[in-house]
Amino acid sequence: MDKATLLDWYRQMVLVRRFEQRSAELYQLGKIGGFLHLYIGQEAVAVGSIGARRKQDHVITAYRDHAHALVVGTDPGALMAELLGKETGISKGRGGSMHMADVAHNYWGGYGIVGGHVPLGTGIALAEQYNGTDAVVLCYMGDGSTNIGYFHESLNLAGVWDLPVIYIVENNQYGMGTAVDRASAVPDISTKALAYGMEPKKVDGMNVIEVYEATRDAIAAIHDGKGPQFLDVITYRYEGHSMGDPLRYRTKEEVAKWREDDPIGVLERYILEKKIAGKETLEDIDQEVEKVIEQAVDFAEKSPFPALDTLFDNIYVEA
Amino acid sequence: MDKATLLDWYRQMVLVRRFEQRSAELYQLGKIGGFLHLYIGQEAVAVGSIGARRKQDHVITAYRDHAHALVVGTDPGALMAELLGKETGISKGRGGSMHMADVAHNYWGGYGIVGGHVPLGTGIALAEQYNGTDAVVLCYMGDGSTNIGYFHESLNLAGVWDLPVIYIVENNQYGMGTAVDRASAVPDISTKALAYGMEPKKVDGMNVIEVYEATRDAIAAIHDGKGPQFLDVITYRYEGHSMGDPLRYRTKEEVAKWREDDPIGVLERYILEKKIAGKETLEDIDQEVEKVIEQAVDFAEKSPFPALDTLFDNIYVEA
Amino acid sequence: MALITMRQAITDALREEMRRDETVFIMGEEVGVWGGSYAVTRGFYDEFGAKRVRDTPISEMAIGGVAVGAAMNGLRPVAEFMTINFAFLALDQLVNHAAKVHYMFGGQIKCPAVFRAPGGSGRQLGATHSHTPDVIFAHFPGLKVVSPGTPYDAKGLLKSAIRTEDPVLFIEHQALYQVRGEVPEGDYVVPIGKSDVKREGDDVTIVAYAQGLQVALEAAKQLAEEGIEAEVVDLRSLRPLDMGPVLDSFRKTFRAVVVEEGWRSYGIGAEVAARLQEEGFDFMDAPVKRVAQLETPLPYSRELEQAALINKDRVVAAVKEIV
Amino acid sequence: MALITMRQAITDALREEMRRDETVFIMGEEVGVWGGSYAVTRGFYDEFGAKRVRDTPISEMAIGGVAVGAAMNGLRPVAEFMTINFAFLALDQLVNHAAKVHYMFGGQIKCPAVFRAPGGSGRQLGATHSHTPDVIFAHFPGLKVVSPGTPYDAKGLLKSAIRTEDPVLFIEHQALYQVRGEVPEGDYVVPIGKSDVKREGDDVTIVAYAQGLQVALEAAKQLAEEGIEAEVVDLRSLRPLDMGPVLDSFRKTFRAVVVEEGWRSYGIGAEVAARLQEEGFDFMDAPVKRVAQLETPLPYSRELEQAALINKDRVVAAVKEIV
Ligand SMILES: Cc1ncc(C[n+]2csc(CCOP(=O)(O)OP(=O)(O)O)c2C)c(N)n1
Ligand SMILES: Cc1ncc(C[n+]2csc(CCOP(=O)(O)OP(=O)(O)O)c2C)c(N)n1
Ligand SMILES: [Mg+2]
Ligand SMILES: [Mg+2]
Repeated sequence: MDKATLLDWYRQMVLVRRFEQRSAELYQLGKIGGFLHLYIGQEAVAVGSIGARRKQDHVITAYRDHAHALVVGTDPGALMAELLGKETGISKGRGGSMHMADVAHNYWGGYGIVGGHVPLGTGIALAEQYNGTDAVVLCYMGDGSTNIGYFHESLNLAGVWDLPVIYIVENNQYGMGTAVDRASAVPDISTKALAYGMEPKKVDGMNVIEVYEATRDAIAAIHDGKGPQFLDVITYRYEGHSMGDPLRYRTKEEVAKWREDDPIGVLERYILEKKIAGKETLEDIDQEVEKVIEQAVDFAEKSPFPALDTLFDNIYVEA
Repeated sequence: MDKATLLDWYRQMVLVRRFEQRSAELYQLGKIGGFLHLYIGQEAVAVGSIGARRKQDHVITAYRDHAHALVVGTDPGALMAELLGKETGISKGRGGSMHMADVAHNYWGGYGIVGGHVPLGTGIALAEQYNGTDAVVLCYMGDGSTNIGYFHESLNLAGVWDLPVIYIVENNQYGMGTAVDRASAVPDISTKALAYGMEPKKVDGMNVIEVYEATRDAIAAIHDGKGPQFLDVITYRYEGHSMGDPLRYRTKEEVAKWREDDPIGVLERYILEKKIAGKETLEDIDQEVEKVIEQAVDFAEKSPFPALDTLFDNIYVEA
Repeated sequence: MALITMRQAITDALREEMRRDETVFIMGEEVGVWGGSYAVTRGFYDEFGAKRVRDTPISEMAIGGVAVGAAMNGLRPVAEFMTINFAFLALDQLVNHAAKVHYMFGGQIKCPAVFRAPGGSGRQLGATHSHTPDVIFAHFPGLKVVSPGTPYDAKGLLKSAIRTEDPVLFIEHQALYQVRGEVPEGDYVVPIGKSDVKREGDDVTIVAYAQGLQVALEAAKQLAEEGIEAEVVDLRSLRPLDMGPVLDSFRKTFRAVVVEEGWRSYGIGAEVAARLQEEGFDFMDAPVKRVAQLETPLPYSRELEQAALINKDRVVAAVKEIV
Repeated sequence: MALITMRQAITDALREEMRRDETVFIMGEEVGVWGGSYAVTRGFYDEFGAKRVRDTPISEMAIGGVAVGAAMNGLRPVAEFMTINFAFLALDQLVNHAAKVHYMFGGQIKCPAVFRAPGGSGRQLGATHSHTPDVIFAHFPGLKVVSPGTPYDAKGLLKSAIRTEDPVLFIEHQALYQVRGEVPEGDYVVPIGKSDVKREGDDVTIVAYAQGLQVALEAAKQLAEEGIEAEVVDLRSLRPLDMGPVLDSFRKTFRAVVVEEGWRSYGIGAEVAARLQEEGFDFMDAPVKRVAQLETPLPYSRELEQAALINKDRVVAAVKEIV
């Protein structure tokens, strides 16, 4: 990987982390309502995989969706404004944390119903195949969502129709408080790929470079005619499922152990050890990100709430 | 297998076939309404597998459900009366062909929504486990139904909870007009078992003895602590999906080829070749079945339709 | 104008739209090789090929969701649920995804998908296969729900449904496929969200749609013989619901009966009656009556089933109670 | 009598029933180790163990269907949908299986399953997570649907739900978990299918349930200050729907407002209004008014969301239009 790319990935991961931390603070202050699902710990997954996508490729995910937006290039201000329920939010304050999309960047959102977006991603891929393009869809989901009917029906259909879609399981070990092996009949989620004629691939989700490579290879495999792809990306979320998680289902030691493989730390060590850049460069990036975040918060705070008379806007395109 | 058992299986298979043929005639005469899904060609599946069940074991299936009822021992008259919509029908004329149950014989029906009964069978198994019995559930379904969410969610839950259930796919090559490989991302349906930690087993569904053995072994495996079981039973339906199928999706040659392995013929040859019984014994059985069927039709025809003032019976147990 | 069946009208609308617009395609169970389980798409597979006439596995959640996704990304899917009974499995896609993506993402995403679903009862298909659950889908803002009662409306409404930028549930009635009616040659549309007076009369307003419309028209004929002139208003769209023509009629007749094939409680008629008394209170000479399916899971046995369903006589009787 | 929250009342009902009857068990997402995502089953996993407090994978179709199957075979499952929004995925199990097995098999099979589902809106959860879709479930005969508005009713109705031989959808309201009310010590039941007068008054009848009941009671209080005495009737059960107390009240007040949190079109209020004009026509001095959620997918932004929801002022205003 060239230096610019690695530094950019570093920047993106720090951006995601700081964005999430700031969100948590604003939530505590009551400025953000509803549910808030943080991505902290999983940064390498979005950054590495979206790092491999081409401009024409699509991204869709569940409700843990801020990172993907930030990484595809959505303005952090528009995202923060969304969290604050402002008219300038990326979804005009209508969607909130769980429902962010940025179609201009081929980011289709952010969906609150577990598994509900998996057929959507599959359908987006169908449209690309139909139109004869070479675009693919990165369809992200949690480990817990691999147990729902949506997963099964979508992957099966993608297999039958040979659709250009990569199903990326962000396997963070838990669906809410339920560990993978308490929710899935096969503790190794990659096994499920076999039922759809896909290769069972596991990826170290704490290592951005590995995630990048696996995604790049998956895109190539699609172009090689190997059909839809499946990546079981092993990662971890440091925070609770959403704000207010009683965290009764795991130990502090377990969290601490995963933190040793912190994705930002892993990349930082790699950059420093391989002398790709020095400490100061990284610190400069941290500073730069800090500014971006503060600007985003500032923009969000100063933005107006939606006018009440816009309540009925956009129910239909054609009323 | 002892002689009595083999001859009884022969009798059951002939009973099923004749029952179905008579039903088709009555349908043509307009005496049966709605949908009618015939089991002809698949007889060895119900007969062999239910042949392995103990009294305490349960049976549940989809809408192609006459055979299972006949084989668990339901009175053919009550079944024929159900088809004719009579008050003496096994479901009091309320269910029709697709919705027949005989709880006294642990036969839970007969369900019209593809896959909808798969969690029911799983739940019936849960109750047995909960109560600490050794009973198991034979949960039948079609090949087409393995593509629906119900299948996935049920098998996964059965795996996680280690439930005493055998999922028996009656793989008759088509879901309506859609061949297995046009509907399933893996043409070999047994592969799907892997996604639920079950062993992928294929069974010759035209051979009643093999079906019996596979089911017997599956029950034993459950009792050995090996968890829920999966059988991909390869079979074929000779008739259309239901009455009025335009049959555009397969050739006459294909049907003819499968008919060479006719399950009744296979057993007949076995009995004769192994000299277990002679031609006359089998003909006697045919005659006996003929009488049973005629009595059933007679009973059904002579039975009264439900009184109109019973329309509101059984909506609730406690009104 | 040709006299064609509703099946033909729907087939024609689909074929014409597919010829007109390359982005229109069909997906569903048995829509291709089989030709549609109600023969609506017979011949399509040969004409348009496997790319545009797509047989799916039995997987209603995926059928619903993949159609939504394809629509979001620029296509115009016409997804078929073999019957509306199976659309229960896709409810979440219809009401939580199709109906909401436009609003929830602040207008960024559109979902011009059509979901066709034959519904209705009376063919001895038993309780699981005999629903007219139109009302539950119509409850959700964001979705458009239409259900034609004549071949003319079927063709024109389906064209509108395919062309609109919004998601539409298009409910057909199995018993109406054989009904014939006049349909002009060539292209025309019937707007979504417009009720329509199907018969004029001054004595009573009968509000109906789909199969209920046919029953209402039969009843009106019989009533006319007895000197009662019923005005029959066809809702055609359940969401948006156009009460204009219903109210206009009510202000003239002062009495109304609502006819629907589905169950009475929490049915379509409840809303129409509620609206009539809210918006037409000063014109109410009698309570608005509802004729609907008796409230039981529908039995298989023929006479028992028929006893639960609406028919001309029940409509006539309801009218006579209030005129 | 102790003053306890509705959450506590539900917890108590569950615990008492589980202690009373070994066949009662709980299944659902996060009901065990986590303690219930609304903390209703906190401590249950420790008291009753993994056999009777069963965490499930995220699979609502299986949760629904496995509960039905277990109930058919003799157990009394209390299956929890984490929120009612996810119950859309189990609609087919609820309405096509739970609601029909008894009827469809001629009375051979019973389904004594309870499905608990927290619903409601107002917490900025966004359009996919803010439904009050009670009416769509109440449309299906065979299912019983209840939704309590007070801790007393919650405990008594849940016990009835667990003990009845029929399938019951028990809809809780997230915003009511904190509401306190008097609940007697020890065992009692509230019958399913009985409406209840929660406040007496002669000037107007307010019909409500669940969160709508709380809003109605607040409105009644304010109205009383202005000299208008509202009678508040709590439906409690949506199916069977008991119109008796509503009609009794209406025959006294001659006017009514129906309050519900869900959308107005094809909502609960439509049925109540339709029934009132059908069965109480001679007592109607004014149209029955409906106060309900404005018809939009619910937005996230706080003030916008609140603008769409019912509140005391809207009820007061509706009452004033007709008294
Ligand atoms: C259909 C459905 N069921 C339940 C929920 C509640 N819920 C929200 S997130 C979640 C856990 C999902 O876990 P996983 O898929 O592993 O994603 P993660 O949160 O770990 O990213 C649950 C049960 C939901 N939103 N949708
Ligand atoms: C959920 C659902 N979708 C569609 C149908 C319509 N349908 C009835 S049977 C059938 C084919 C089922 O095929 P398979 O599971 O292989 O069973 P077989 O008929 O071959 O025994 C279909 C699509 C249905 N009944 N339920
Ligand atoms: Mg997870
Ligand atoms: Mg089959």
